[in-house]
Amino acid sequence: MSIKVLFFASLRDEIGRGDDELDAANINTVADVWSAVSEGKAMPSNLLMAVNQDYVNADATVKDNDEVAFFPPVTGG
Amino acid sequence: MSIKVLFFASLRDEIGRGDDELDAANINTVADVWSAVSEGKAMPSNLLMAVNQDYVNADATVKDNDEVAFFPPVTGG
Amino acid sequence: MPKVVLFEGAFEPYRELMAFEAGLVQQHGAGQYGATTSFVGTMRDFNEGDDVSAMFLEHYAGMTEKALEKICEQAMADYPILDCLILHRVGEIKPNDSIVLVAAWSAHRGAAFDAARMLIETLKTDAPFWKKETLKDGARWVEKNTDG
Amino acid sequence: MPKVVLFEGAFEPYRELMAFEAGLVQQHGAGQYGATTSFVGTMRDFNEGDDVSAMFLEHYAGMTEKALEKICEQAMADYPILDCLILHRVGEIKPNDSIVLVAAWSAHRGAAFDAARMLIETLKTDAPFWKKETLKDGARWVEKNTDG
Repeated sequence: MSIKVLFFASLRDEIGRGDDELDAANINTVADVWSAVSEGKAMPSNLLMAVNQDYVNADATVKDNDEVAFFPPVTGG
Repeated sequence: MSIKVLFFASLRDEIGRGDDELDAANINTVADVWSAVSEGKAMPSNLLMAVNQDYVNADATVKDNDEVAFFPPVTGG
Repeated sequence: MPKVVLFEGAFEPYRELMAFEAGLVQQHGAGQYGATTSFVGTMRDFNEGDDVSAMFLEHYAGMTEKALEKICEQAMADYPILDCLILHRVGEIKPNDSIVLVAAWSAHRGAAFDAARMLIETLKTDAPFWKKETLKDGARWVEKNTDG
Repeated sequence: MPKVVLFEGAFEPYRELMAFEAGLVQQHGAGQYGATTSFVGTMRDFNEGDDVSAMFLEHYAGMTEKALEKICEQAMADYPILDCLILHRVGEIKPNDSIVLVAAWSAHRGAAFDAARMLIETLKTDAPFWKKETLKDGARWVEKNTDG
């Protein structure tokens, strides 16, 4: 399964990159994606997540070719 | 005592004039002014009153050369 | 410094706001406010279920300006705002004409919203203006404002 | 129809508002709204006690526009408003630059105020934007917005 993963703002700085192409088996949920890309880092409690540009929870399912994004609380306006 | 009296909007239409020069003795309060100019008409419960362009109550005192205004609820904005 | 203006003819509320804001920046320097809330009241062509083709806005010259200035002072005292502005039309007006603009500038949005709301609500109860609507078959005084 | 625009360079919020409003009158006819509330967020040169000389506004191209459009749809569903507008700056910005405008048009002022407030509050929690401030000695991500 191929997943495009995006990181924004301070999380991108922490993770050390802005995007990732995840190509792995055994990926069912957004939480699985996080585990696969975060090198063991616990999921921050205020982390925001989106699949194909819609907000979701960590237990949302992902499928092949989805775009999954992780980012910190937003600070626009 | 000489008092300038003003009426606005629907009240002016009802009273039949926009202003009055009141020249009378025994005038102590705004209520007295109303009695002297309204030809026995009872004071409307929602009547607004001003002396020298500041809102007052009916029992506010008036003095020589004051400008007293009576008007209905305001509807600007 | 708060400003109050009555207009006897049509006025463009946002152009006036922009001009006032330019003065604000000149007076206080750039970057001093983060939030501006403005409200513009525009003449509708309907009210209470009737078509309204024109309106006359009567005021009490002298007291009206004084009342608006007091409302600005009260807003400056009650909210942490940098400045505020009230513009109001008087005389004969047509549908789609601007009637009123109120605006408040603050560091944060809460105060800007609260102050702008207070400005228009207080204007609606305290400022000596009276609307007379022209209908198809005559004219009528508006007896009270709609609730905010 | 609600409109959402992201600007990569400086924009003049009230000129954009006036242009949108002209389209509104053309679309619906004159006299259809009586109340417009707008909020403009402007970059301050101070935050959390520090001087801020510049700011970078990051966004998530695609999702940001989608999130703003959803906020507009929600406002149109939740309040009796005729229309609404959201404009937001992205990229490098300087003190006194406009960051955001939200505006709502309605028959009455209550709905216009409530909808404008909802637009900016929801934008502040839901729209993917992140501010990075340039200070004298480095840069920092803004961690959370101030309360409304």
